[in-house]
Amino acid sequence: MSTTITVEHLARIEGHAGITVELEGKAVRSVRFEVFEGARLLEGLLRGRSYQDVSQIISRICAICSAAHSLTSLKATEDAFGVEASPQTHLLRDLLYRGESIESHALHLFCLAVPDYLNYPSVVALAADHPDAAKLGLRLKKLGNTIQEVVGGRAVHPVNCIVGGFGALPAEDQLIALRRDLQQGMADCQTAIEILATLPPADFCHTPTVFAALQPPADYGYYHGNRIEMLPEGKANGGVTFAAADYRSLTNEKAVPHSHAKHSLFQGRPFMVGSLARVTANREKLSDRAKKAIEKLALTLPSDNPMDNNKAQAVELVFDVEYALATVERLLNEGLKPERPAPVRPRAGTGTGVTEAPRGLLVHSYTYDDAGRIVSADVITPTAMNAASIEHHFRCAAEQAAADSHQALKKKLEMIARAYDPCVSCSVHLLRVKS
Amino acid sequence: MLPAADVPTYQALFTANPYLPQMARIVRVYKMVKDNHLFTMRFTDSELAQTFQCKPGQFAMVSVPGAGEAPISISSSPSRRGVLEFCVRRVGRVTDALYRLRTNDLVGIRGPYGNGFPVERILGQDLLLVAGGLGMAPLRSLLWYALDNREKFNKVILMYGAKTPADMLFREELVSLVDRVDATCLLTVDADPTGTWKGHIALLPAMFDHVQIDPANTHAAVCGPPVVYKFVLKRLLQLGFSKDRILMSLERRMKCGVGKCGHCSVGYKYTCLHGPIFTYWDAINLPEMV
Amino acid sequence: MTGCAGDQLVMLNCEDQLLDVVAALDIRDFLMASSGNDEECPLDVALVEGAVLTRRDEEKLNRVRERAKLLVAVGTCAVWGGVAAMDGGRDGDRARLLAETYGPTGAAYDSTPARALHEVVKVDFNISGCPIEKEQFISALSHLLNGNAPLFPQYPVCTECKMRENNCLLIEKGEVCCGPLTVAGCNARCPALNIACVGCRGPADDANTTSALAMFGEKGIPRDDIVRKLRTFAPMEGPGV
Amino acid sequence: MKILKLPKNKLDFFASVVQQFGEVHAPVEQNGQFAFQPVRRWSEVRLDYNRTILPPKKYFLPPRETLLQYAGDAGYVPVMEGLDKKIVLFGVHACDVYGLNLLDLVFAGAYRDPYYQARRRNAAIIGIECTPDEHCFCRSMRADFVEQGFDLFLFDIGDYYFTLVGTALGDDMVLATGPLFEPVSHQDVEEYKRRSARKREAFRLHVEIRDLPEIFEMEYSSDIWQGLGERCLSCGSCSMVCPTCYCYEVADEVQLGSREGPRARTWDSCLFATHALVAGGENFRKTRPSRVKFRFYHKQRGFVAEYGRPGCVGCGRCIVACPVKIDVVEVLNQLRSVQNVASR
Ligand SMILES: Cc1cc2nc3c(=O)[nH]c(=O)nc-3n(C[C@H](O)[C@H](O)[C@H](O)COP(=O)(O)OP(=O)(O)OC[C@H]3O[C@@H](n4cnc5c(N)ncnc54)[C@H](O)[C@@H]3O)c2cc1C
Ligand code: SF4
Ligand code: SF4
Ligand code: SF4
Repeated sequence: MSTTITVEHLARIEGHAGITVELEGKAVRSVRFEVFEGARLLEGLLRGRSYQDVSQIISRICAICSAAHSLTSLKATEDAFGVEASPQTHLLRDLLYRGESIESHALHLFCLAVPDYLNYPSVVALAADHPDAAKLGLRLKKLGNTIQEVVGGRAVHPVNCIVGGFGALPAEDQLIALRRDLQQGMADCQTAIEILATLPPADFCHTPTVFAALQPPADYGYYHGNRIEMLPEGKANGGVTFAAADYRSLTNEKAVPHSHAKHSLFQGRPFMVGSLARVTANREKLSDRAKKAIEKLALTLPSDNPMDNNKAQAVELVFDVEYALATVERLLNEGLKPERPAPVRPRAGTGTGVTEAPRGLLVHSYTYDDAGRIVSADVITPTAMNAASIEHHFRCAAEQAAADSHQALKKKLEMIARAYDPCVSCSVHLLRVKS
Repeated sequence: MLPAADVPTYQALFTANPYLPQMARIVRVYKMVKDNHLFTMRFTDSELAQTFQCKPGQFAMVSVPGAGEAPISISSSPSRRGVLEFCVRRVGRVTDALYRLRTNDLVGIRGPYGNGFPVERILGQDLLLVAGGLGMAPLRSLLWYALDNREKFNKVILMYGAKTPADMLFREELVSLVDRVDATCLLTVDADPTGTWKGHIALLPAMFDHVQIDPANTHAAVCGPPVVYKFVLKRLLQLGFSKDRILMSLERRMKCGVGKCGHCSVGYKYTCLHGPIFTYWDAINLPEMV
Repeated sequence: MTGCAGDQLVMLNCEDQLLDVVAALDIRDFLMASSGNDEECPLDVALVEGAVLTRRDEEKLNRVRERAKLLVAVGTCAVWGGVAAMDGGRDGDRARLLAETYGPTGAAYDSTPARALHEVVKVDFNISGCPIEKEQFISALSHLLNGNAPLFPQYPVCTECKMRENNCLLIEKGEVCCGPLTVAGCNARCPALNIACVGCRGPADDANTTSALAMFGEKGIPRDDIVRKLRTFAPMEGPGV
Repeated sequence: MKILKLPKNKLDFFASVVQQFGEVHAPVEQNGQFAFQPVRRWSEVRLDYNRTILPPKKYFLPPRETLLQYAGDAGYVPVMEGLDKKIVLFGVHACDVYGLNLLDLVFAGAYRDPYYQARRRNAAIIGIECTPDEHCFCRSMRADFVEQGFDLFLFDIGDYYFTLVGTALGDDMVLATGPLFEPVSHQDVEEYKRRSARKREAFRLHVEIRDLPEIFEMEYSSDIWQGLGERCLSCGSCSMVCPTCYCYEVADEVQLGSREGPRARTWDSCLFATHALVAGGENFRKTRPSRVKFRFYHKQRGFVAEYGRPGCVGCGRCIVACPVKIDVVEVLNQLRSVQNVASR
């Protein structure tokens, strides 16, 4: 007897997506992660636009990762034109990136994921019983937004970041206020870890996983670096690395009819990107506080449980707040140099930028003409890369939970989808198919 | 400027901070015509309620907290103290909010503002009131002022035209005037779908055929939609009215009522300070007036 | 509908007011924030984000319209079409763009040219912005809760820019700043950071596009560039709702 | 009038003394333009500025301010906090002092504006002489010199500032500096006159304002307005930056989930389509040409009728701020069918 389990419209994720699993008795016949977010074709619409407009337009791919899109876009454009942004610019961009990560992780953990563990439909319902936890989550989320406002000029779709630098630098009093908020954030993170450590385990999907993450040249982070590392199944080291410009070898994407998101495979296998991949690949770069959080959350690496992505996000939250505080203190001690954006001389060519968005690897690659207008643009988003992996994990969970009621299975599937923190608006923006 | 000793207390209230409304309670809401209700209001401060004075043709700024403020003519006659009546047409934000209020609810009122009708100039002379449609609202205070001080005026004539009897503001009240011997009250409708109307069925300017008017000795107060001005003014000029004996009440956007916010300026005058009552002579001398 | 979810995110970003918002409202259906949604009940107010880009969007919007007493378009996508409608969405090119992006399967996707909500259903109020401004959102909600219409400035960004005493990028630096044509409400966010306005909030009520095009033309900027720039977030001239 | 002189090299000392009369605000540079700002370091102050982006009206009629607070049945209460803060505006040009003098007229009268008046009472004005640039025509508008509206007014005469003491408060400031100010000599007066004459010659823009109101009436239907209206972007910049534009909007805001909130006023402009819009869509200045005309008409004609002089002080801000280069001097001269007429 065959049955179909569907989650028509997945709640508490960004964008419009659903899940369909077909069971034949206890065997799983098919799993589908369906994206029905309309195709906005932004890459196509970019064609002919001046390099100055690109990051503003492309950030509209997704609000939650808008800073990631902006900065990845700037990296790609600066790569194409050989623009050298100043060290201060890079420092501030790194800080902005942390802000987004803090905001995104706090939002995901407290507003989207945690309610599942405790059987609440939403953070609002959660807030009724656990007001302190909800407020703590909101405070951390706000902290991330404040960083983005101070550096990027706006919490969603930053306006201040341009090719070569910034429109304006943060004012000293803004940084001083931010430092105060970050100090509070340090304490909040500690409490957050304690709360998260008490959550019931989510133990229903185990399978060795391939991870992919950016290799940070120095500190653990998201913005710097241009080499990507693929970890073999079930391993925390010994992977292959390649340059961002060769990003196409990362993926041999195929468009599938049930979804507006294309699926990425590496050497024919699905792979996972995001916090869990990063923490696995770059664990030794984390601070002591973050490492303690790993212990506290009983996160074993490499992990074979996609639900651990939630724990990995919590670890990053701890690290990012600490790192952002150190950055702000440094900026305050050294003082901000009043500098104008680096000069830009457009030239024909292709540039690629890769970063770690909160949800994982993000690649932008543009080809410009000599007037600095877009000839073609490719964007590969983390959720697109994760799509095949999400389905893979759906299948595992369905197989491992064959004895469950449909209702219980449905919830598990939703939790897996949510653990990936999928960003559906992002996923429908993919590179063009190679002809 | 300190308020002089003989200035009524309310005026001191409204001059210390001219933007500060005083609260008033809605005493009655009378649904005269669809989307034209008559609101009777009384200041919660009873001394203020008793001492508040105004001239016919003046207006007040009426506030509905949260919705905002709008200039509304004081429809009641200054000769009747204690309460204020406002005939309000429901057109937008503030008036909508006012229509949601019930008896006993509170509004803010400040005023009175504007020049009002130049009653002193009309004393002892004839008064002709010509209203079309909703134009009756600002003329009503003048009408009752004249009737309540009947001895101070010579002839009092009212001509009022509405589309249908159902559209006539203050209908009962005005119909009861028709029989008065000391005033001429000519009520007319363009059409009477119900067939029960006992007054005239004709266009407003036709009312001029029913009375004798002495232009040299009469002031005409006109208010109504643009068509009314168009035909009535023409008729008055034909009769030989001097342009400064024709009075009209203007409407403009207004935010302060006290000559600061700039919205109500016409040409180089402020509707709130120099108006809302202007003579026809003013009107033709001020660009964009009508 | 289809968008980047930025406006919902802004709503969730009202951290300080979020719990008050929730207390003041009876939220029945908020997919991004909750899984306990009632997708059938009648609604007093529906806040709708995103542009209509699929037949599915259109059906859904029609359903929401039937359910809601008031429908509020939230965000530039909903109000004007947003970036997906850029350059008119290159409607002529759509099939080709789809095929280019998704290969042969692309043709089968449910995909229609981008439309603003008002092109599909009656919209009662607009809260524009890409994304919307927190303050405007909270203010609109507060007014709606009291039965009053939301109150927003109609004038352009320039006005707020001057109120903030910013330097003028258009006059002093000759940049293509969309401030004179774009509706205010962001407190001239970008010019305050020395960044020319890109018009993310959509056109001001009374935008004089003809004169602005001539003005930029005099600065030697090719007309096509300006037109495309002005049409990034919204058609240049559009209906006020 | 008491006239003294202040050694130029003691200006910073003087400024530090003046602090006891209120928070000192003065023009500082901002990316090539100038703005009145609270002074952190005296070295930032640029007394040689041409014009600030916003005139000092921002201190007395701020772009946005809360007038009242309402709360349910308690009704409205005035919000007057902070109005008594003492400030010293240091380095105000004559045209801007004139602009304030005009606003004083508007915000006085039978209905005095208590907010504006309170702020005005608490501000000291130290004026300073300036050098006209290519957009200044204050001389034509008779606003290049003011007799009142300042506490002190400084004229550069080389090593000294020739100082007019305008008020008792100004005198207190002088006294507070001890023996800093010196008496003026005959040579100083001669130097003042020489420089005053030289400044007069420095104006490059001229308009004639006599019979201007009448010309406005005559040219009410001129084609000029059509052309200007087609150009104007209704961006509002000219009104925001004008020292004598004072139109404002008032609106009730509401605090979430309550029936309480502030009633606030915000700058407005007669160039906006909504300025004369009334219920039912009737608009007394529907077209842009009629609105542009109104702005000029109100300043050059309306003010004369109401206050006996034009409502323009010739500061040139609107000329600088207009993206489409609508230039008041050009317009006035065009109306007169002349080019750059001298007004003596
Ligand atoms: C001197 C004077 C006397 C008036 N007397 C009456 C009266 O007796 N009865 C009556 O129903 N109406 C009268 N009006 C018109 C009334 O003020 C407007 O209809 C009312 O302001 C509309 O407010 P609203 O918020 O409901 O409408 P909206 O259209 O939402 O108006 C928004 C804002 O625009 C302004 N506004 C809009 N229309 C007008 C207008 N016609 N006049 C002035 N401001 C306007 C108001 O300040 C209002 O706050 C008078 C107007 C003036 C100037
Ligand atoms: S200045 Fe322009 S681009 Fe920036 S937020 Fe405002 S409307 Fe959007
Ligand atoms: S109209 Fe122009 S020149 Fe005249 S005072 Fe105003 S801003 Fe200055
Ligand atoms: S500054 Fe120029 S374009 Fe803007 S409103 Fe004034 S006249 Fe019109």
